Amino acid sequence: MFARVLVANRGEIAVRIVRALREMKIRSIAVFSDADRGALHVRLADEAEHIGPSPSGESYLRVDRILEAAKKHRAEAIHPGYGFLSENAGFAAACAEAGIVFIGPSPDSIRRLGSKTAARMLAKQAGAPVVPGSEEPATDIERARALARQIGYPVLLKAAAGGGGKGMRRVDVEGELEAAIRDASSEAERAFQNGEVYIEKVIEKPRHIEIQIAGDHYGNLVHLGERECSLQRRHQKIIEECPSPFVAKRPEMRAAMGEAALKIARAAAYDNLGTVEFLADDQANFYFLEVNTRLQVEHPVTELVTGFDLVQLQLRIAAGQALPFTQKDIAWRGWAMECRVSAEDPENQFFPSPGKIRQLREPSGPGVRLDSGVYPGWTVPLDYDPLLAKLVAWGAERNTAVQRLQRALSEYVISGIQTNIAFFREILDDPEFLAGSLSTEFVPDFLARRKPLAEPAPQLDTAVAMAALAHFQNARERAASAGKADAGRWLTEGRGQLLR
Amino acid sequence: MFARVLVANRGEIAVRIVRALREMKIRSIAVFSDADRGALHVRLADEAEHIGPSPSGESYLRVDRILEAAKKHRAEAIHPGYGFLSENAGFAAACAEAGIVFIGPSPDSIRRLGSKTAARMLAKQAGAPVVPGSEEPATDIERARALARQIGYPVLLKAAAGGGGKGMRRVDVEGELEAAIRDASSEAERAFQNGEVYIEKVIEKPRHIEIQIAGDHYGNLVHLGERECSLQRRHQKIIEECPSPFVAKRPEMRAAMGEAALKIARAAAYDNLGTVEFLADDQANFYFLEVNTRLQVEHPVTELVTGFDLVQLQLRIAAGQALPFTQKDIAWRGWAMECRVSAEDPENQFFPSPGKIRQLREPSGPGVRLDSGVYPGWTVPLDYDPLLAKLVAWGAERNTAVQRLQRALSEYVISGIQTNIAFFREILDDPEFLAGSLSTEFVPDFLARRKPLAEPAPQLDTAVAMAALAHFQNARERAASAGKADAGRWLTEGRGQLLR
Amino acid sequence: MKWQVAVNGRSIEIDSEQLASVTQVEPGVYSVLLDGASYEIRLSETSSGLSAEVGGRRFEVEVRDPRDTSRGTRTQLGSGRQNIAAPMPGKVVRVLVNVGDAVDVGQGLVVVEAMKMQNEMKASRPGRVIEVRALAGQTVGAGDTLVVLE
Amino acid sequence: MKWQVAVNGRSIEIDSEQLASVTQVEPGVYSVLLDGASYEIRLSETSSGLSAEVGGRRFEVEVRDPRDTSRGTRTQLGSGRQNIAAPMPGKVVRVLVNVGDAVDVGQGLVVVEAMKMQNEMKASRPGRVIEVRALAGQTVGAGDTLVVLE
Repeated sequence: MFARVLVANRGEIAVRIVRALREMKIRSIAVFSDADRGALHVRLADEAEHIGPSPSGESYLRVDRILEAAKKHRAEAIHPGYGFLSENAGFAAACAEAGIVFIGPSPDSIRRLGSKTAARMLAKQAGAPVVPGSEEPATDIERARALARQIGYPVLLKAAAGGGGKGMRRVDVEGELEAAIRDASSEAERAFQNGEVYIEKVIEKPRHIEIQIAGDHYGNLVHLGERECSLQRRHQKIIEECPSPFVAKRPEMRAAMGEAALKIARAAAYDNLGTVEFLADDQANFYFLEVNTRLQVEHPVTELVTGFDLVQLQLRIAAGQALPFTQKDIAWRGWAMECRVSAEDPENQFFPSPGKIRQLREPSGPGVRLDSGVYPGWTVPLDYDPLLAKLVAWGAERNTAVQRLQRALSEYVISGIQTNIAFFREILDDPEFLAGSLSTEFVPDFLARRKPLAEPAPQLDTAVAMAALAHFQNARERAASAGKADAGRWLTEGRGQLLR
Repeated sequence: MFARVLVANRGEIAVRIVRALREMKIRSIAVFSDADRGALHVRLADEAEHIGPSPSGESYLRVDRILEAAKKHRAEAIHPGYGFLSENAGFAAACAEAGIVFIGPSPDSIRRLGSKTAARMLAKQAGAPVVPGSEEPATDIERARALARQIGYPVLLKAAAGGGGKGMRRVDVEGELEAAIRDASSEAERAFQNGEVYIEKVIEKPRHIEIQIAGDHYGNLVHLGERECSLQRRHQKIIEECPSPFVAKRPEMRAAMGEAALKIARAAAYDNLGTVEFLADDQANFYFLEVNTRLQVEHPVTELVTGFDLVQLQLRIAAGQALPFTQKDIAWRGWAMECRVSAEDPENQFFPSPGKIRQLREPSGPGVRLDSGVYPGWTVPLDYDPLLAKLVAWGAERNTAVQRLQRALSEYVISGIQTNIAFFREILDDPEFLAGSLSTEFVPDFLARRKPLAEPAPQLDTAVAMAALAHFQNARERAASAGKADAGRWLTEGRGQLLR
Repeated sequence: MKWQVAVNGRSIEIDSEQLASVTQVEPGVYSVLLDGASYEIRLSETSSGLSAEVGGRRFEVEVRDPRDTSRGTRTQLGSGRQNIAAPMPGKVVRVLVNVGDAVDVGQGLVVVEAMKMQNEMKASRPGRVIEVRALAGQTVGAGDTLVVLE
Repeated sequence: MKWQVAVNGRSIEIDSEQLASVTQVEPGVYSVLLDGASYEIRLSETSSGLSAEVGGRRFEVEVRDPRDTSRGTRTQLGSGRQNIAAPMPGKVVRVLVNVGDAVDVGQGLVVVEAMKMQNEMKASRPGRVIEVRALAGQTVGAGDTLVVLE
């Protein structure tokens, strides 16, 4: 096993990896930008190296600086986390050239699965179901028209190089096709410097269900079951769970999706961890979407249900160990659900809300896991994505997991910045959500039908008024420091004055 | 199910129960003494009632005040937690008379198992193995001598009404017996107002292994496996785990101990949760010790391994629901281990260390559960026992659980008072502990062979000196507020000044 | 003595003889026991006064001192003009309106980028643009006025 | 400029030109990056000076100001007498020695009860009791002297 590993990431995932390294008695090396000098991952790591100014293009995306830090700190391997350089085949290759192990699949596997069109073709050839659509970019309008007619409207245009919804257009009738291709292509060009778009059938109200896979250097490949990640806002997942409430009722679906995922992995000579994403319709048909060739944000829900530590597993695989289990050893127990707690304001169009965290109370107790990257007094930088922490709950049944998540959310306080904590409490209380009726349309639908909170009970108003008055008196006393205010006996601070 | 439940306890266990109630959407009612007005369980509960001054005899042990609070708050049931009134048959009976459900076994079961000699007799009659010894108090010295000779020295004298090691004496030779009975009896008289002592065979270097049982109102009784609690200091458990490293290698032992525990439970017409404690010798013989007729402090390790929520289970049983599983549905997965984090100073004879918590950083992340009853700024009162929190880790194997516990302990900071956090890190690093070679003599042996920590590396001294100098400069700047100190460029606060 | 406290605009009268228990448990965090119920209330000073948070709900609070007769009810911000301010620090990516434009509810005014997201600031009521302070490429702080509507 | 800092009695010289990064991340909590390693150091003022905690280890620290020449090295506490002080607030249950008694290492002096535990204060070196301030039944605070040995 490695003795020294560099973590080429920041935030909660860097903390997660540093924790795994500590548990394995491997020395952890953090890297940080200007904004992250005091970040939690730097505080918790054994070693730390500055790699540049705050913008990620000048720090966390700088292959040269990261390799330099790795050499200086004599790192034997680099864990890229997710995002940043994690799916960058060039980075993986540069690590290999520098004699450092990249903790992830080979540059070749990353390349073969990195382009959506290439991955789609590979999946189709491997015998995995794909969404009906074009294999090549839709450049010729006549051929695009013929194909769209053959697939049947509505169709979806997607950027070949893309992600995050950029370069995506839904087309309902043929008359809109040409203009939509033009728009989507120019948007994709701007976003990814690659204007290629392709055509796919629209799956109405699909579920997003993905399969976690793991493979070693010796050709052993297994799947660790599915996660349902249908709850998305602007193509960003916000709640994930394992198992999927849809698949849980259809055990044959897990086996079929698992087999499809493994076909793709085999075809790409895949090793280490990866995730094969699918869309599923309400008839339990599923279609290959894409492969994420790295650790997934939502990996904790799989960990809680299978009992494996996926980050430790990544390290073992990268160090050349064989998978310590076979497919038949994998068992799923209970239910896990995750909320991505972010610095954003649900009451104000989900605007990002960077800034200083004034107070922090983190939940714990039975069935609750918190993977956090922040601390009280930490200033959440505006340079990176707004994810603060992942709150995960496990329960023997889905309902127990939801109730524990609700309980944990009720204890979770982050003040000084806005977060989506209260918004999650609303979703987790929604009857459709509780019934497991999910789709990627769920969040937009929910936002459209969301009702304002009921007026608070008058007694709550009174309690707030009393606290405010006490606070006011305290402030005045501090300010005046002379002459005690006669705020009445209930305002006395301290103990034992409850008299009713 | 109940709509309103009162929690007749304080500290981490009251918080634990309030959390379960919130998850079950039951309104929680806390009670508190003067010292606990601002305690975490009061802050987290839905309702709260003051029940008296700080000494527990005037508050948490006052049956009348607690029942008054229950009536005022229209509680349908009372959860007693552990300690205080939890094993008080009179309290259980008083609840019944007041028309309030006591969450625990019947007053009759508590009575039958409450006296150690009575429980021992019941166990023997039920066919469970007991430590060879006297059934009646050793009052007649001649009969005591004969019995001790028959059992074989060394023997142990124990208080019939006791616990916590009071009234306990080891006798190695017959010549010491009479004086030892006199001393033990007077100590027991002082401590428990009952001077009765009995004689038992000494089990050398025994393991403390206990069986968790659960029964409903319909005669269904199951066991949830064992916990090993051999790590004790002054008869107080400090580290517990499930499974026992000894039993894990002997599956037949779990079945046999489980069956013995259920025999005793059946004989006592037991319902709700309970724990049957045994001593085991290195030949895998086990002997009944006593029954705890309540929730055990260390219940989380069983929860993590079996997947059940034992507090929720207690509530369901008390509300008249049948056990939702049978013996064959119970499965044990992985390994869980708990440290009892207490306000005491291991560097100073484990003296209690009440006082104000200045800083608190609580660990979380993969495999870690923290059941805590404190918060930053909370003043740990000197009136109650020093338990602050229970830190529990789960792993697929014992080694993983230990490593996660070590990692979590390394993140855990409680400043302002002394705690045993660093002491646990030493124990968890001990080769004998890691080998699972445990006994109730482990902690005293460890303390005897404990070595002072190695001198810190010179670089750590330098880092401490640099931090202290920065702190000194900050303090001086704040004080002087004029004239910047020339502490050199590395002292500049903030970001980006790392230049080496 | 009687105090008036406005909670989200609702006026609450607190009698200083009223029985309850209020304890500051952490800086700015109050435990209130009232009629048997336990509340935990977090207070913080904001630019516009005092803000309270209970169980994820936010309340704007104003305490009126009964002895300070000079201080009347806080006047509302003028309803004729509306300043569109940046809700967070970021970079102005695009300005979508010009001075003199008539805007409708929901119409985009300025696009600000922060935390890897582009966020469109929208008009919350119809009006006319009387001032544009935002410049594409410019870095803005939270609360900086970007556009003024009338 | 060169500073002298005593860490657990070891004298460390810190050159203000030395390269490292020291940042206060929380009140009293410093992140120090030195020679590539990351340390988190918690400082608190105690009655006897400054105390540091790193990874569960405690250090007593003293900073000597190079410009303050009047302040010499802190003198050690006299080694002839030893005050046995209560380590925590509690109640004296029993006093086990009298003035004039000779005591051995490990001999019990006073029993103090706190947090449901009776704790025996023991002599850490041999000596003679020259003063007994503790009274059975008395409540004592942390740091109160109970017995003086010579």
